Amino acid sequence: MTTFHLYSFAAMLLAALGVYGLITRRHLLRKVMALNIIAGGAFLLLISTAYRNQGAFPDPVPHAMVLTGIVVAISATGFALALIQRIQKQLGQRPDQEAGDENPDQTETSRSGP
Amino acid sequence: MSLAPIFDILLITALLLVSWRLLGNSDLFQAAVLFISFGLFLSLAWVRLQAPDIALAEAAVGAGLTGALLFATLKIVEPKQGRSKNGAQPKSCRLDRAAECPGRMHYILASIFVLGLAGLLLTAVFSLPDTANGLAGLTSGFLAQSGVEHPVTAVLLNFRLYDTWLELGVLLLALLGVLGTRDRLGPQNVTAAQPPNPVLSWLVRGLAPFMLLATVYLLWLGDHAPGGAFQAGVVLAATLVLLWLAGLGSVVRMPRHAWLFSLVAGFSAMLVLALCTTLAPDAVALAYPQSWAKALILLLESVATISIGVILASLTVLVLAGEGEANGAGAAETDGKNGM
Amino acid sequence: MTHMLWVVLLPFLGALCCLILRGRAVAGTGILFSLAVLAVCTNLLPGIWTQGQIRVELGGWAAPLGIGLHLDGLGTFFLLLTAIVGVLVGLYAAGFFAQDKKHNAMGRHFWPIWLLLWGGLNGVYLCSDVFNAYVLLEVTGLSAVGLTVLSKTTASLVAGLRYLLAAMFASLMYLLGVGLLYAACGQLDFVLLGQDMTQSPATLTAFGLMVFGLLVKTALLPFHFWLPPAHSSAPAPVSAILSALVVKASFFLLLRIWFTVFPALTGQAGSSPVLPPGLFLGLLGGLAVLWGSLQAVRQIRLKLLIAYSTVGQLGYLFLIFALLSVSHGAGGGPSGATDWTAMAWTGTVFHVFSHGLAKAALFLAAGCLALAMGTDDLNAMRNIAGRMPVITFTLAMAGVSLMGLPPSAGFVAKWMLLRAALASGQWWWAVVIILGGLLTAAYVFKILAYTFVPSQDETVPLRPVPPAMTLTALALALLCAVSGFRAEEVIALLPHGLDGSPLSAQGGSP
Amino acid sequence: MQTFYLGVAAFLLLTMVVGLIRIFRGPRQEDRLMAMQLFGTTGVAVLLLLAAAFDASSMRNAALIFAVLAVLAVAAYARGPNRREKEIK
Repeated sequence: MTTFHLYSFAAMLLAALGVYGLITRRHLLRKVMALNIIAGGAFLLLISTAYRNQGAFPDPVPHAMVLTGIVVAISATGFALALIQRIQKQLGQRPDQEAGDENPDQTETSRSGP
Repeated sequence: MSLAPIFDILLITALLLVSWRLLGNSDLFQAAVLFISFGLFLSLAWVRLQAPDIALAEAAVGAGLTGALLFATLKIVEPKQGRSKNGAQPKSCRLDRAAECPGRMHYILASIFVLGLAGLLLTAVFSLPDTANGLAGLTSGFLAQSGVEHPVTAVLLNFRLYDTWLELGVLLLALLGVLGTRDRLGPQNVTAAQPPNPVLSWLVRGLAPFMLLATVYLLWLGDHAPGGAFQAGVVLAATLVLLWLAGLGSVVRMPRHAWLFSLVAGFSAMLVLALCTTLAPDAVALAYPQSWAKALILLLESVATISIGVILASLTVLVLAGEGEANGAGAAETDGKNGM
Repeated sequence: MTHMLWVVLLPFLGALCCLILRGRAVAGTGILFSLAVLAVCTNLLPGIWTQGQIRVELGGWAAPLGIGLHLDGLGTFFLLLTAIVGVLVGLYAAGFFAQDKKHNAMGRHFWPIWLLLWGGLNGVYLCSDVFNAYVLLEVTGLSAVGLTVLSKTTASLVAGLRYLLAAMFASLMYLLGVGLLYAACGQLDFVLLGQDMTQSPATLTAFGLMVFGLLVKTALLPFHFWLPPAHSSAPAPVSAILSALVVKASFFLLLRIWFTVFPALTGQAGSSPVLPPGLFLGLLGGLAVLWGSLQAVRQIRLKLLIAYSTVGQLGYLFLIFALLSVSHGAGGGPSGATDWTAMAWTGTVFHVFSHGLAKAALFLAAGCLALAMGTDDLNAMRNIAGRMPVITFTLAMAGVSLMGLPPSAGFVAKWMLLRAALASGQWWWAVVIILGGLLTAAYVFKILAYTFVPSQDETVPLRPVPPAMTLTALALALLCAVSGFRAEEVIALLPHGLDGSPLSAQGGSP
Repeated sequence: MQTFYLGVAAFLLLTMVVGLIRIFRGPRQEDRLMAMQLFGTTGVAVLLLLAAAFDASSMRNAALIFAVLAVLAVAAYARGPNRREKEIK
């Protein structure tokens, strides 16, 4: 059991846990967190496999990929959280309004009014 | 015999424990706190696995921005929860009313699926060869020609520049998406929610110069050591968000044009490089001209740092400010003026 | 000849221009850039025609180290479809977003995001690197969500969030696969990976994860849950883009992953697994055809009906995996195997084309109706045929193509698939195709029936629809029909040289 | 010497794992937040120890970033009572 195995084992467990959370949790905020845990697992897998040739310097390509992945993850998370806020606000404003019976092509819906 | 395995096992236990609890039965505030701790433990893992670049990025994102984003959303989604004495189970989720309450079958199916997935993943991982045969050799072989001395920077800004360009596009898109759901175009005139805390503003006044210094330092570091545009950009973003929280000038006070320009600067710098290299008769697409590589990479990185900083800061400020600012009698008119 | 990178670069440049400009200039710039992109795409055609495929290494670094761009006949075809639909939807959007102040504000955001999306889509068709594909998937995913939520209605926000979560999940599964693949093979380029692909638990799992992620993105049956709400609640031009173009990008990547990266695992290189994975996909595809069409028949809102129709029509695309998985199974297969594999390829690619045009036409027409009547409820559409004949005609033309009736591109596509299914001895797929066609006919006639019913009560006043909107919808439907009338020319236009996959055997002329 | 550094790092990590109990049990939100802050501080120490153990000075920068940015989350939390409470109610 090398360090690589240990960490990639953890990575896969994290990914699986995240998938379970994503499927079974209902709250959207928790779903977003679950997605981030899957991302953490995927990143950990990449980095632990890059660590395999210890001694020599680790493979920089997975490191670059994970850096890219982190940027993507924070962007998507920020976007998702902003959407959650907006939905919460609109549902909170008009609690009797059922989601789904609005027509986007209609023009009269002015959302910004008080 | 080193103590490394003990450290590893402790770290992995912590990671799994945190994520288990985070997804399991904890109230949302606890989940947010656990999520930040998760980022912290992950960055310890990055350091342990000799990935200091990632550790820097994770420290900046996980400890700083994500926490701020989550707490802000939590306040709006569960306004009372953030204050409650003892975190009770959150009541029904209004955000997901369409979904039925998952029954037992749902959990069983999910468990079967996830167990299968985990089994597959673990078999796959344990069948991997013990030594890496990746591109490490090639990268170090061509490092001398790349214009920088740090291999990760070389990959990001030379060998795989196209990916980095697109990644800046992703960042830009996330912000555009958020702006699309708002009534205004930018974070301008978004004011701090309440009179700034004097202690905080005093603290930030002292801290901000150091953080700006850290930004420049990280940017400069990327040339030959872990660091670079992204890490520097996140620190810049955190600085800008802190400045906003303290009621000091930040992205919200930037003139619209300067703000727009800094949003697109990184993406368009790479676009200009692509444009020039495809138009020039004897140039290779997205390749730096000989002997200019070092200077151009530094330039691109500086511009990208500003873009990343401003984009992430605007995103965070918009989420932190919530919808409150656009919610008033004047919003409709401002929409007309500002949105066009 | 222009550089290949231009098909990515130009939309991005346009997006930046649209972002910085204000007012009326935005739409004008957007249309200008759309036309320029169409020109560049057409300009690439001669090169593909003569050379079969073009490859460019970016940054001057050869494949394992750098990222390559790789364009072949298949990619060109998707590029052209995107450009044609893109230009027409752009013209429509110029009218759509000029309606009033609220739409103006939407259009302000529409153009930059749409052009970025277009660049991302074009990037996918040039892509030759598994990680690059991940970044491009994120570009297309985030921009598609950004477009979905533009109208800011609660329904669209909820749908957009659901879409975002599904897209993030899908791309993370794909990324996990990329991680495993890189750990096992040590490189990222499509072609290089394909050349020395071996079967091991790691590569098999990577294959499964990547395919799984792309299936979620393409909304194949059990993973289609995010599609109908997102596609039906977006503004009309966005719905057209999402349904006609965005789902096709992940399907394209799936083709690449399946036939270029993992030929050894999918039975392409002679070795035949016990249960070909292609059969499984075909089965899901067949179920999707039936289930999606059935759901479409049950809908009462026009846009939701069209969105479910997308779920059904996408199912046809997956039949190719089943059709081709058998061909190499029993050593050589039936006589004339290359003949019907070529037919299967042509049918699938033609279906992508015809569905793209027809679905865009349907959504645009639905947008016109919704604008005129203020709702897209089918019950409100009584007697609309007499009052808006052009739109009704557009709906009918596009519907005919979806059903696969003769004078249309859809007919050619389904005919080819049908013949491929019969010639390969897999008649059960023919049954699926015919049943799907019948169900499609059911929902198309349902729409038309509502439009022809005379209304008892007094006629509701209709809002005027800008002619530009009506005409672009009509143009798409006509294009779909004309390409059916002139099928042989279009098939000849199907650029050849599909890098090792059977389309190259098909040659230029039928 | 490496063993010593690693040993101390492992010990600090152990205290963090034990500290998780405070996050799990609470009872107040502020307790959880404090535990998280403690993690931040201990994390900096662990990072510095690891930097010493692996003789990689570049890792100290991560500790620096950590120390500087830890204030952000708390500042976002402590922004006072949210005035949107009245609106949602």
